[in-house]
Amino acid sequence: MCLGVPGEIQEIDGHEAVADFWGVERRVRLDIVGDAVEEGDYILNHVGYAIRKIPESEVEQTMELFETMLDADPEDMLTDDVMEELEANSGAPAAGAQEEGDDDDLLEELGIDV
Amino acid sequence: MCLGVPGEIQEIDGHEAVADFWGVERRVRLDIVGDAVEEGDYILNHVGYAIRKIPESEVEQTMELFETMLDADPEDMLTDDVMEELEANSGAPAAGAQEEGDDDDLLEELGIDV
Amino acid sequence: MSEGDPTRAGPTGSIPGGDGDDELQFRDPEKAEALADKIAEIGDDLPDPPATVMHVCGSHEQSIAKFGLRSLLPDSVRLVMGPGCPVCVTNMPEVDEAVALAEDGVTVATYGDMLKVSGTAKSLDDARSEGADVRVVYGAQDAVELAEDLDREVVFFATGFETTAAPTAAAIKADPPENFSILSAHKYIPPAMDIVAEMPDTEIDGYLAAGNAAIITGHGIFDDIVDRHGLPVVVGGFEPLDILAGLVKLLEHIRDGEETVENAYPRCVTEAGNRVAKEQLWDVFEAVDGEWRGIAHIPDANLELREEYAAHDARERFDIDPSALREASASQHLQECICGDIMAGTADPTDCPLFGEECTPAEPVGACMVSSEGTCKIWQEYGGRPEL
Amino acid sequence: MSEGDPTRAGPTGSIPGGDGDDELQFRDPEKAEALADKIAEIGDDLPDPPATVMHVCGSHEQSIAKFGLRSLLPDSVRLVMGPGCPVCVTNMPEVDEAVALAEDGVTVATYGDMLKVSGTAKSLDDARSEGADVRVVYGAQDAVELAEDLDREVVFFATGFETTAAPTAAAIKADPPENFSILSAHKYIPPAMDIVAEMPDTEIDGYLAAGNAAIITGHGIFDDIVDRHGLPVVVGGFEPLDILAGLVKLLEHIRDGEETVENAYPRCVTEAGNRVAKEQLWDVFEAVDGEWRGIAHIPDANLELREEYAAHDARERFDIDPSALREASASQHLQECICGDIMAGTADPTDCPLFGEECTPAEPVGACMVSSEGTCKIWQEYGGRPEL
Amino acid sequence: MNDTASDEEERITLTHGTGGQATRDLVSETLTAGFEDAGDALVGLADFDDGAVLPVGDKKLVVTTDTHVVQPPFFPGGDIGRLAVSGTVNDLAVMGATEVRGLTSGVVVEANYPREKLERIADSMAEACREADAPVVSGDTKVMGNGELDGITINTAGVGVAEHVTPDSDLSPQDVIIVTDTIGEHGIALLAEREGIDFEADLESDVQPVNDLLAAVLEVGGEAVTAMKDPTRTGLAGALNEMARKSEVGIEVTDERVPVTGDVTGAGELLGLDPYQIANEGVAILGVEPTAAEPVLAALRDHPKGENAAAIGKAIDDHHGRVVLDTGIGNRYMREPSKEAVPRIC
Amino acid sequence: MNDTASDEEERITLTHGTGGQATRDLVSETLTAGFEDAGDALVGLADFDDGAVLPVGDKKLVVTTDTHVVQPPFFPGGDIGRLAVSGTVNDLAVMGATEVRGLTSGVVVEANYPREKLERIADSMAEACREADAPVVSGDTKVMGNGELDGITINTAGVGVAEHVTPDSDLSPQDVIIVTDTIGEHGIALLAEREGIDFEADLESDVQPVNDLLAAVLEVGGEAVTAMKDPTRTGLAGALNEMARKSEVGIEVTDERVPVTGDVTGAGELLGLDPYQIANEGVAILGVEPTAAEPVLAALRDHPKGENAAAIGKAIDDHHGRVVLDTGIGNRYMREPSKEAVPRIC
Ligand code: SF4
Ligand code: SF4
Ligand SMILES: [Mg+2]
Ligand SMILES: [Mg+2]
Ligand SMILES: [Mg+2]
Ligand SMILES: [Mg+2]
Ligand SMILES: [Mg+2]
Ligand SMILES: [Mg+2]
Ligand SMILES: [Mg+2]
Ligand SMILES: [Mg+2]
Ligand SMILES: [Mg+2]
Ligand SMILES: [Mg+2]
Repeated sequence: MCLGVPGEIQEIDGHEAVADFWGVERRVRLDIVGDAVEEGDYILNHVGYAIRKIPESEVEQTMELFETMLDADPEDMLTDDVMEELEANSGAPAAGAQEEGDDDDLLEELGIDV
Repeated sequence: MCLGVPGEIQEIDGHEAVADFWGVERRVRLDIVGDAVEEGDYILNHVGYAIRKIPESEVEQTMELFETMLDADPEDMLTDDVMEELEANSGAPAAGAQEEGDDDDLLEELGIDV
Repeated sequence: MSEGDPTRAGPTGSIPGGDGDDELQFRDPEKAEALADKIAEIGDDLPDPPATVMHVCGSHEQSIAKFGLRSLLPDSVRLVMGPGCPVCVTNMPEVDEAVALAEDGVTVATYGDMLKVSGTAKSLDDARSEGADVRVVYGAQDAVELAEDLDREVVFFATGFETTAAPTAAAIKADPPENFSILSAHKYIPPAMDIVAEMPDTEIDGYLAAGNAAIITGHGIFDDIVDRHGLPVVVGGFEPLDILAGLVKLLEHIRDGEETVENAYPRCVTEAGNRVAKEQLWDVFEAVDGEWRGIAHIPDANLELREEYAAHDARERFDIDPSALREASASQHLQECICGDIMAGTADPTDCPLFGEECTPAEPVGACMVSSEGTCKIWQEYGGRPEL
Repeated sequence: MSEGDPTRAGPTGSIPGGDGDDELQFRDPEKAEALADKIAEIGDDLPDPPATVMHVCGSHEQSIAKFGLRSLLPDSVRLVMGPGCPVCVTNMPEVDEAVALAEDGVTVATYGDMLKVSGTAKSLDDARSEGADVRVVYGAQDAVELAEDLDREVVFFATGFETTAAPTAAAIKADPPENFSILSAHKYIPPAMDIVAEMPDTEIDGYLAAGNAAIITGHGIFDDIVDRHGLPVVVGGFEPLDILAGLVKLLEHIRDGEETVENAYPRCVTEAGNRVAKEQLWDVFEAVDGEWRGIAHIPDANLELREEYAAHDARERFDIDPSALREASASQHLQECICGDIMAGTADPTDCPLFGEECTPAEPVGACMVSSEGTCKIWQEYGGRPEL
Repeated sequence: MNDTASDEEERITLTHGTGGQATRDLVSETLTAGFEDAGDALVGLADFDDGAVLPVGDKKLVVTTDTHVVQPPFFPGGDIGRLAVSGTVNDLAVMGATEVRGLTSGVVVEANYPREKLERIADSMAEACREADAPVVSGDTKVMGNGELDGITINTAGVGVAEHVTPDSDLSPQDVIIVTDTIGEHGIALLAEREGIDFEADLESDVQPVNDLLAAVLEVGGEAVTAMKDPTRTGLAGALNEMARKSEVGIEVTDERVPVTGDVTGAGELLGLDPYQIANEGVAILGVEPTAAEPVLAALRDHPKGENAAAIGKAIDDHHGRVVLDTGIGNRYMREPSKEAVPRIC
Repeated sequence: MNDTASDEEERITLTHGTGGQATRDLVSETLTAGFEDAGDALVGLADFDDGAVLPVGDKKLVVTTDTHVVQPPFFPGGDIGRLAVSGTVNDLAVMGATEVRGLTSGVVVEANYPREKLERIADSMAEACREADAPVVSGDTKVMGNGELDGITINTAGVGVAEHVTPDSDLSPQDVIIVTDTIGEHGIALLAEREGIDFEADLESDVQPVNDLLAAVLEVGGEAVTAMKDPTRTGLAGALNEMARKSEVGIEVTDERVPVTGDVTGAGELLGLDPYQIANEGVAILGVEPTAAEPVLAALRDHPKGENAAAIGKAIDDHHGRVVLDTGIGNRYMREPSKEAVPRIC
């Protein structure tokens, strides 16, 4: 019930909008979102009300925050290389389960010795 | 719903009595039976009300009525002998099904030729 | 009779619980055969065969069908059922009133037979299916007790002839609770016998009058009918031998041209009837004109609560408005139903094209197929008049 | 993302529907590992280990448990949940009021989590089992629509912290139908943070404040808490990386002795918060003293409808009388429940002898086992703090 | 209340559930119309028998199901648990599968149902299982919300193995018709209990598993037992009519040979009900070749559950598909009831 | 409303019907306590498996039952008819009986139910039967009064023959755990439909019979398929825990390997529901010896119903009776849900 769920505004009709939450659409009320909201904007939904518009710029700011935190410590294992690698990965998320190669690969992935 | 069912009074409590109908007991109201009713009396029950006390004498009268009707015609097959036989039978009613003798008797009774 | 005794001795007609010498067989096969022979013999001498004998009681029809009595009658005797089923003659607007009350949230209690009787748009059973509180009771007293147990209005939809109206009257006079009232569809049978006897197509040679009704009113009441229509009337009981004996008497009178009342049910019926029951009946009810379903508008044949019992008269207590129910028009099938002709003695159920096909006890079209006292239902359940 | 795409890409933390470059992984395993390493490193330098960090939000606990985050923390860091479950702190008399209304024939709509929360004698679920009309809704707007559809009184039993109270306020201000009213059990969390910080047995070194509440009120509101209790407060989001990043910040401040507020959830939280939501919240509600179940009587921590909204205040519209429900005395088991200590940060669910035995989500004893935001329930569902 | 428009939709009625012609019509028009029968079934769905017969290896497997919705669930002489086990055991047994290999039990109970009652029902299922030597091998339990179900329903399905299959369609003229016990007790006891008609008599249901009794019958009668049937919802009249119709014979029954207790006939007279049209559970109807009739009757009467067994008539090569009753006074057809006095009797 | 006195009686609750621990406790304490198991059952009632296994002649007969009470009876992607057939066919199939010998169908319907709906349900049963090559061999129809039942319930029991029995208790360490399809669609679609939460996405139940799919699995995997299970009411989490508990192994699952559609995870996030704890019908969990894992997966993916099949983890000789989930970030136990989000889901 405390859940806040991000979604993308699809359609606006007065105080009500339809938002897409990971492919699932639901009505949200805009009464208290507090900012001007347009189609394509992201909002945070709480119990059927948009309680916050999430500007893209601030999404990037979060990312920077994480980086700052890690960069701040030079001993940290997270180098720019690693960051780049992570970003590259994010384009093909979690599809590993669908793409196994042959038998040995699968068993190896699962840590099974035959 | 038009059914009238004869029963024997078992117990009386004011306007209500318990009557036995062929072994099954049920409450009957005595409001309109019209005669003084005692335990052991027969009544005719209609929708939970005794509508008539059935004096034993009148039961016999019915029997006599039948006899009169038949006696009235000398050509009738019903002789005193037959009447007596019928009355004798009435003590062991319809128990035939329980008392079959051997196989042949049964098949004969059922009209089966083997 | 012990409960475990696996015989049919009790139900084959003896009076229960008595000792040996008053256990009388009113279903004795050999006596029945003798009486049937007697009927056949009288049948040969009838002046204007076939003689049409009308009984006016569902219980008579039950016995006749259940024991196959028609198979014992000669061709010269035609035994028909008149308007003897109180359920069947209950008029649609009366059912509509009960349905309207039930749909308005009142608990409606009635006899089981009434559930499936159609009103203009629906039956009480339909209303129950849709959530109304409709209860089956054994009789008026059970409905009173229901009202005592429940915290809301209970209306007893009271149907039946004078025999059944007398218990309703008794219940009203026994000071029922305030939340108990009556929706009366009670009927009084002698005026209907008058009407049917006078119908142009109906050629009745004699009435086998219903023993139950006569218990209350006495057989003296039939004197007028004899006088007015020049018919013999014999009051008969309900056991097979009672009916056969009644028929012997009635056919003798027909053969002999005697216009008279005879009591062939003396163990229950007297000339004056049951004085107490009669008093309560007429104290509570008065006879008014009314429509009998399928038969006619009959003077003085409906029993209405007298004004002094208005407090227990559902029609006074509630503003019953069945108008919404009346909009539906009768189905095509219902228009083909010949219940009325059957009750007038001019047709048999087998003359109805719907009988056993579109109209069955499970899905009755007319009221005669609904009640266990309806001719069509009885013929259906017991296989009608089989060629055996 | 196409509907049939059988991957977990969407839900593992990216913002939906965007094109490639704003699909950010807030659940990325390797970043998580890096942040965990960072925490371990800070953990080695803490002045007075173990440091107790309290979060006050069920959604935080959900993420922590669901992603097994505690398994990433060093022994020098103790992460506990405070009074962050609005369901858990709903007081029994408040539930009693809702039950009494439901039993009086009012339709009570509420969040699914509220159904099994026991009042003195029974829960709303019990009342529903016994025939009361209790509905689960997704939020206030759905309850309003229910009232529009139904022809009877609908009371929305409104629970939750300020984040949830703001939508309730919006529903009230959007001119709901007359038959709609609110039974408010809304709570306001900052005063509870004050109280818990001052509890003698509670030794909190820093608060991970709930991002959702801060969205509405702004993080400026925590300045007072920092001042009064000499603690750092970091506002954190709910994705695993948000939480880990918030912990990094908070532990750094603890290590460095900085009494300050920091916003580690900048994509949603600002200093001033959501002005419109805040306005509506305080226009409709006022903060009054009240009891939080298991915690304490807390000043200004209950949100009550202001007088001008009396027309939609269930406590004004109805004569709620739960006294009959109060007679039952608390069960033996309920007396053993240590929910209060858990919410005060002085005990873990595993310290409760009933945990997972007599007390399960199916048959909860205390409120912490009822809600999907309750610590005990979360530990039970996700297997608690496993030794893996 | 429905409006007139929706009244025009055809709706299911209680009569559709009474097991007679209305049920058969509904089932054949609606519920099984699009179903294909098992290719190799010896007796299949379309046969409307007490159970199906399927070859499995060299065995004949009998399979049957019944959902029990009896109201009230506790009644004099038994309860829904005993009924649920007996009903399915007996359906198997009358197909010839007197050895029950396994029962399944699907219990649906209303939320808020007292646990103690559920326990009593389960105990009585277990007891009936022991009596029938019939193990429950698979079960399922569901709970519906309060108000969504009136108490409890129990489905039992069963599988058994038959040496000699006894369908309800194999009567030949001259076969003797035997009932194994007095009829009507179950239905009348329920009616009385349900309608609160306080007969003060001990009207008790005689619901019981009779697979042991029928095993004794088959041991003596073997292949000479041509047909067996369970006269449940539609009573003796319904079962006999069905046997006559499917076997393409007539059946002749003598009223006075049919064993009925005094209580049942008494209550029947009082309520205007015909014991032949009243439900049974724990009684079987047999068709037996003439030469085996007497040994089968003797075997029945030697068994405690068969003491009241009686030969009530015979199959005839006339009146095909109908049952002729000799009432002692006149003859009439014995008709299958087209609606049931008490809808929720099993 | 009940008074306080009667409140003290222990009562059945919706939780008793959710298929998890509360159901198991109720069943073992109440419903089967007095029952004797079939002496010769290979898998019996006490095993709480998807079905029982009985020797009949030289064959292994699998028997199972389920009553379907799903609300609403019509939902996106299916209806109670399709569900009732699929549920029992799949219970048989996961025991190894991919060849269905016969189903029974026990329909209970409320008076006044529209006949047209009943027809649609029957049609969809018939269609599912054709799809599964599963004949209904025996049926029963009951009607309860209006208000006595919320619409319709359908019990299906089934019998099938298994060459190789695959109980849920025969996992060994190192066995690969495979799911045959994406999970959670059925439960989420029902929840959305039932609660009237108007997701505008096409959340559709994927309810289907999968005996054909599992026949393909058994053809390739044979005895190397050590266990199969139907992750129905308690979802993937419940089924895996049950397999781990009964097999006395642990199970390790990798979060990102579990196939879940975006819609299901989206709706799950929105409603705060865990897809692992959501009901399925038409998905099976397999335990396969390591060497057979790849061929089995290949066979699955060659079949239209198995395109999304995935190996999600393995059985381990540690954490006996528990399921360990690698979330990618930390590890935690995957717990069986102790109550269900939607009570009447099957
Ligand atoms: S069979 Fe039906 S339609 Fe025909 S007369 Fe009788 S009641 Fe009327
Ligand atoms: S486990 Fe249950 S009883 Fe114990 S503290 Fe948690 S909620 Fe209370
Ligand atoms: Mg059956
Ligand atoms: Mg049966
Ligand atoms: Mg099940
Ligand atoms: Mg048979
Ligand atoms: Mg008997
Ligand atoms: Mg099953
Ligand atoms: Mg299953
Ligand atoms: Mg059946
Ligand atoms: Mg299995
Ligand atoms: Mg899927």
